[in-house]
Amino acid sequence: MEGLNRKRGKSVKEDMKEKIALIEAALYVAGRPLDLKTLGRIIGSRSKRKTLELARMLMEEYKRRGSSLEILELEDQRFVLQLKSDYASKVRRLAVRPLLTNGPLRTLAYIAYRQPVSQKQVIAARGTHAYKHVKQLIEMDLVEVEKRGRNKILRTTEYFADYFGLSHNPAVMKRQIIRILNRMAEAKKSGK
Amino acid sequence: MEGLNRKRGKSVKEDMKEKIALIEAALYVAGRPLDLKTLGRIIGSRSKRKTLELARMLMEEYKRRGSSLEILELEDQRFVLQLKSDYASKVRRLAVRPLLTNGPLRTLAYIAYRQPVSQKQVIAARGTHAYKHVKQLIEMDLVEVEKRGRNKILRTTEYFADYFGLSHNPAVMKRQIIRILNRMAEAKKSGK
Amino acid sequence: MRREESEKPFYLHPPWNILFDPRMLERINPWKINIAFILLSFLEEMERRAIVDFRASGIALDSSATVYLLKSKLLLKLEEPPSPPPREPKPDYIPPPLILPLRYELTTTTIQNLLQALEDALKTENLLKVKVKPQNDILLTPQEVVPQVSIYMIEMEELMKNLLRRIQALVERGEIITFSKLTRGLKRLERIRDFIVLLFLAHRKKISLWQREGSDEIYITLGEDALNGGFE
Repeated sequence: MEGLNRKRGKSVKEDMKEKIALIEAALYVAGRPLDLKTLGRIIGSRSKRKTLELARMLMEEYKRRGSSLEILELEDQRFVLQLKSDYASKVRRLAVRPLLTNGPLRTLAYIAYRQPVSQKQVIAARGTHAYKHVKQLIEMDLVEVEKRGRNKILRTTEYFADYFGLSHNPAVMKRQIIRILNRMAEAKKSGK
Repeated sequence: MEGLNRKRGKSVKEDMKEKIALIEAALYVAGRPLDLKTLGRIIGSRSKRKTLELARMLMEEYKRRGSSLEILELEDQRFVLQLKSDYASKVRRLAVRPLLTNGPLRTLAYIAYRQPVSQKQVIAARGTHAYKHVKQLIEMDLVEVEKRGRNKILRTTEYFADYFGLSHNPAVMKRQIIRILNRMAEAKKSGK
Repeated sequence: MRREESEKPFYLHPPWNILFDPRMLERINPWKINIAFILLSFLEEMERRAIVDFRASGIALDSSATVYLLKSKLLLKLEEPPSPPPREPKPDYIPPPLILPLRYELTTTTIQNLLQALEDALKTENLLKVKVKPQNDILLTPQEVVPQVSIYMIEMEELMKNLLRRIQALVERGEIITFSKLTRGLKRLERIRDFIVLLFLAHRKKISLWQREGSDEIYITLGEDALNGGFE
């Protein structure tokens, strides 16, 4: 009887470990935030509470390890696996997908900061080369455009929000992004 | 004195941990096998022996963790971080984005099949829009270019072979491609 | 020159000259002119030199009044409600570049996708038949471009035979044979090849080539050899 119990106990623990590994596999492959429903489907569980618990255990494990990777829980209980930003500059050039260079990233930051913002204002602030940046950002689904008469209004997309783990609520998202940008600007100032 | 030693000991250990994390970051971002030279450059070490040692330590750590990810050492002392094959089938469907869109993929296939092939011939066969494709393929490290006088000779890279699980030997790779192609043609014939 | 300058009345030198040059007065910000100092020193200088010039004093007075007038106009302006601060010149804040987090993402492209793309690429290239013997089209090395001489001649014999047959067929229909007619519908490279073959045929006296003056057209007639029994 005792032996059986021990055996059963072990198998529960292993089952849990297995499910945590599956969540890790899912996050690794997806490269984007996944919600509890999707993760639950992968581990064959309908209980959101259970899935959440396991995902959080994986997140804690990553924290303990001191890995260069991190798992984040976004505000709507979605999880994402990504490289810690401290490491980005050192390994960026190894990434295969053509990444955005500084110019388009600045234009993106400007749009995120001022959104909703007219394309005209973006060009005025960033110069005519920003036309190309805007096109590129739209192609990458980071920015979307809305036509209002003869004006083009630009804002960031939900995909963009996911990328940064931000809220889908535009007002909240804008506050979050302004906070991030201010932090980055300060880090830059104090860093030099 | 003892305190100093302990302090120094700790900092050496931390430095090592930091370098191991950097190797992990590099392998994660690259998503393909990296050689010791590349890894050495990332951790700022010219000693291949040292880099090898650290990469192997990382590999061991992954083994211990029982993660769904594994680090493999390939024959030629290249290292790769990848999903364990047991997990691949269960989470593959979460992958949604193709490596390339149709146009560039066709140009890549054509180069792989005809390589080594002059850029001129690629353009003649694929149209002038293929200039853009070739540029993208080079940026993504799928194709490399060699200048011979005024000609540009294109061939696929080792990363290309790794991505599609093909041999690094061009002649073998070509035979593999033709074999798979014939198999596909037969399957099509018998299937209809 | 120096003498001339020294002969100029003192008040035409700085700092007093400002009162005697209306154009200068227009250009200078009135607030920068210390009239009390200028007038006082002007009077002192006149006293010192013991020359009293009423005309100059009048002008100085007039100019000082103008400066006062300008100053009061500016003061009056300030009494009006202050205008809003200029909006434009303040440069727009440009935040630092937004660095995207790095995430690996498994892509969906498989070797089957690649090969399907290859089939499509070859179809559009219209070279699908090459599929069987791809090595023919691999980057041409010099050896492949210029076959060894013997192979080259065997091929040439074959080409000559074929072309001569085409010419004979046209002759039998009683047509005048021209190079453009012979090569109608052919690609440029094929036409060049046919032209070279024609030269070989002419060299062997199978055909004759001639041109009319002022025309680019090449006329072809069968040579005696060809009429008497073809190529063999």
